[in-house]
Amino acid sequence: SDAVAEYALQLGDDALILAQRLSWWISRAPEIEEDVALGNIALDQLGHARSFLIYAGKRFGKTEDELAYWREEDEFRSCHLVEQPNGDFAVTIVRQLLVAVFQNLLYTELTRSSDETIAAICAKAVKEVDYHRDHAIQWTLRLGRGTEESARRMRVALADLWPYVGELFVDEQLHDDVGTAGARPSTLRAAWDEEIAAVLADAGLDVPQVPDAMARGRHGEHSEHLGYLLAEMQVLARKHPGASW
Amino acid sequence: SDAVAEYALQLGDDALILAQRLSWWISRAPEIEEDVALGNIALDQLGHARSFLIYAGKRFGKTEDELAYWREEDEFRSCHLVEQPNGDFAVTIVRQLLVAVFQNLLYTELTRSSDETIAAICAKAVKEVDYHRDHAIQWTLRLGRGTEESARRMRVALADLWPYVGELFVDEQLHDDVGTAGARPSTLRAAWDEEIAAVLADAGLDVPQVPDAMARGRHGEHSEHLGYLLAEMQVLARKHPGASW
Amino acid sequence: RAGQARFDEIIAKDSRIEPRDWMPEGYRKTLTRQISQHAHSEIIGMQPEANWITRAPSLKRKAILMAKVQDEAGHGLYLYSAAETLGTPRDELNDQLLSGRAKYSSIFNYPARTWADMGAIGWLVDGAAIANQVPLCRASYGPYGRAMVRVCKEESFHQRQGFEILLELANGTAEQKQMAQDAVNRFYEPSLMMFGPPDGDSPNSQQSMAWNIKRFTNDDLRQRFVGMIVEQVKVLGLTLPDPELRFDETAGQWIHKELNWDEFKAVISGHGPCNAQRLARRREAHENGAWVREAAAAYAARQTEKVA
Amino acid sequence: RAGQARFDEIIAKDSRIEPRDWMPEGYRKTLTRQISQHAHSEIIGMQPEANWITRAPSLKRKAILMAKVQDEAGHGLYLYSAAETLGTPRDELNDQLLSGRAKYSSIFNYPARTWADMGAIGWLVDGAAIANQVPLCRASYGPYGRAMVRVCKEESFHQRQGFEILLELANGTAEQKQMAQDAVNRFYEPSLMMFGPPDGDSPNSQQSMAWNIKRFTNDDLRQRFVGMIVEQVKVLGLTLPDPELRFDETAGQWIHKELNWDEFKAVISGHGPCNAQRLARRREAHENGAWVREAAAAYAARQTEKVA
Repeated sequence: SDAVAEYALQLGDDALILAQRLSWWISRAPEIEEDVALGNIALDQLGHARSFLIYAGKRFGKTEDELAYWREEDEFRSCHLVEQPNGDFAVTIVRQLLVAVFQNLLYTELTRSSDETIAAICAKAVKEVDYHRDHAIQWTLRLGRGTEESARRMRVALADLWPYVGELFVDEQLHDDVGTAGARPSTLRAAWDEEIAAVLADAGLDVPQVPDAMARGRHGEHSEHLGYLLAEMQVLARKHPGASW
Repeated sequence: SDAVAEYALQLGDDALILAQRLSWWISRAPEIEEDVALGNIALDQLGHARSFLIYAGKRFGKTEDELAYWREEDEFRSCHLVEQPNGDFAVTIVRQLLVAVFQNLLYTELTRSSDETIAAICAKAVKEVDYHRDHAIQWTLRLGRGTEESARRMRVALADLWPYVGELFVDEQLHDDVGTAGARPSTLRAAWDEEIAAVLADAGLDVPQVPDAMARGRHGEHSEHLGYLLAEMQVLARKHPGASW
Repeated sequence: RAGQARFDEIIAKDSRIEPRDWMPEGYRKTLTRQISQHAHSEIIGMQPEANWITRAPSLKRKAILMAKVQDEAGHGLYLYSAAETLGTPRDELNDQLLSGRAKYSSIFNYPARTWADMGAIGWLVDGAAIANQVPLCRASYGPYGRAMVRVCKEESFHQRQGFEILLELANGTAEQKQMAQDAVNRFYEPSLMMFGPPDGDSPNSQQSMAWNIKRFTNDDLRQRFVGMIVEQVKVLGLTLPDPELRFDETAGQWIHKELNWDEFKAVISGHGPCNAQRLARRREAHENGAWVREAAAAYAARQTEKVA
Repeated sequence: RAGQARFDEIIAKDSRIEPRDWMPEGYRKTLTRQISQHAHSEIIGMQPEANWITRAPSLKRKAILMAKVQDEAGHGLYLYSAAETLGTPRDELNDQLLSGRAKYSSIFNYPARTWADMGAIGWLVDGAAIANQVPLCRASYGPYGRAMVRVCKEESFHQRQGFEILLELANGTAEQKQMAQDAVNRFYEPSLMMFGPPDGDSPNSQQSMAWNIKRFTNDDLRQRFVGMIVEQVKVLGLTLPDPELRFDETAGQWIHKELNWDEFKAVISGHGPCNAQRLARRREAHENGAWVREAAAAYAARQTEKVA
């Protein structure tokens, strides 16, 4: 249905924007092992994005590339959290932690989706996301319990990104429409809170007490960052309309 | 003549790209006084760019905006030095020092251009560029003789940017073609070297001993940075071909 | 007390208090808060517009926008100076901003999503700011009033430029017109809320009016503003997103839709789309600039030594 | 000395030296330099291609390019490991790179100016690398040879992907084809120079060949490479920018234009378009990552303590 396609688009856009952000690190990571690791994660996310976009595109009569390169900013459905800039390594790790724990819960749930394609994509993706989650947790521990400086940076990163957590768990009309093919985000919040709290406690970090931002990426109302990201991502494809690569 | 128009294009592109770089600082400077100062300098450079591009465009039958927004990367004539990223404040100041001393010498020379328009633009611009030069010198002194950390950053910035100095002084066929309407860059080098050496000496900094980079921006062969800058600068205009603003 | 008597006399004559004059602590505190909030608003307010400088769609618009954002930095500077005359140094005021203790105009916690927002911000946000600020040119505190005179002059220039941006878009392609209307739709209600809560909910207004700081109530100012934009939107050929909007002849005033004060309070208390981003960006600029300010201070100290 | 005799015997049998075996200092030094230069080349070589990851024009190409650049990081890692078996720790090798004492393949000092460069780099640069490296799979030093086996397998994959990018462009729009030809024009000569100076100018080659590190001379390898790309460029429907290029039947070899060895030397000695940029970027990544590595080390030390 259109609702399922819209839903796939959301999932795909989150993964696509995150992949685009993460891919920047390749050749810039703190150690070469991390060029590899972040590259892997970016590649996984890009793979998931492609699966979701191909599926959504079937319904809309568009290819994955038409969706990625020819939509305008307000047609994207990504959440603000994945749009946030990479910042320093701590910001990237915190963003990864918050997103990967969420994706892991969500995709696990979606392996039981009544939509076979969604279920199949998520069955494959969830194993990879589980690694992303593990990667983020390991780094959260290292940085949280590393040096004073690393812990300080983690606290700043947590406070700066936390405002965009709330959006992940907002139930929308779309979740009604998509029914058992999807999952109601609000139902994942408790498990997410619990897991994040445990990781942060292990890392010696506090759950930040900062207000949620009003963020309506699912309605095409994005952070100010997305426009820049899209300008760069789309620039070449748009110079050559109709070309194949 | 076409040569004069090409020459104006070069001058305009340097100013345009520098203005674009500098304008990023507005709202991000180390103190609000510098938001104002760098904003002023950016605005001056943009003003010069517009004058040069309007003049060049007359010959080519193009508006300033067609030249700024609709040329491809290899049609730009900027030098690599102005294309270099802002880096930290030291990099921006060093880039300003190197460029402003150059522009000041060049525009002074060009106030005697046999081309009246070039002479007139430069007569106005040179006063502003003289302020840019002064601003850069003052900061070079402050940072060079400020703290150990500021001196260290200045040394790094000098070494990183110096490779792009050579390109400023390369005589090209165009300088022959443009004759007395222009100035041969090589004739400005001695004065530039002398002035920069004096400023750096005052600032307790050494003239870097690093090799020049092969840089042929005047032939449309740009640094890898320019593509990103143009993608951002041109994105909106290109979404609305033919629109007026 | 002679000081109090003289102060009261100046206020009664609608004349001006100067920095060396005696003034009540409450007056000093109220003004310090108001002027520094205003300064902070100029500084934070640079961000939504700076967001479009590098992407401005014509060189002329880029120049105008750069000049405007730079003016805001200038306004910030003279407002901080005015606030400093009341005894609080700029560093401390800046700390209050960065630590989140000080407020700034809530409107800047909305994103500038499209180029048309440069128009809507100029027309509506600067427009509302001017309506607020013109009476402040006569504020009883001299340095504030004088700063406001300069600010207002530039702001009205900015407002006209914003209007021109929208006018150009509204007369442009269908997409441009749509972009303009969308921006007006998004900024209309927040700009009306810039005047603050309805008079009944604005407990401090009365004291400020007694001190000749505030000259009109929130609702009065809002009325004037609405009256103004109702006329101007016609010239633009756009509409205001308020089906209830009408002039009630009997009451002699504009009736507009119920404003979403819950959202207003939420945004003020940190829940706006960009509160976190705006402060983080300001903190980042401040931290990244720390070594520069230290170097400048060290250099200045050494120069002073040399002279001495 | 027994060690030397045994070493000579292994070399004579064309068998393999392993890390614990005795080896002449010159052999150790030569290999350490060569392997670490190779590792540095993989790491610096990520940059020109990383330059197009975020702008790749299709998601499929983006994925392929990301995987490729990531593979290069992987190659760097196993080559550093191989070099470490010779006794120099990775930190020291990295210092040599960052301080400019160590070299890396000069080709990476050219910019990747357009998307087509992703094709030309894959086809020509990886192609030349493979021609260089395939014989190294039989290098007398075991860890190096084994690392090269893995590297070559992936490189030939990369080369094919580069070829495919060019093929797609060459069969695309006129602009795309032009972009492809331009990239080939720019990378042709530098790729031929990747084999190093002509045999007469390559003093160290002989010793390396005697040690079974090098198997073919620079000119031999260049010949093979030219022979290969001459055929492949026909499939692409592009041309090589070398009007003098022909096969001389009598000499039994390819005649190509005089290569610009002055430029080669200039680029090697730091004058390339991107030398400064490549090193600055690597240094920046290293410095920005310092606090991360420190934190990781502190954490690891504490974990070890706990266990102990």
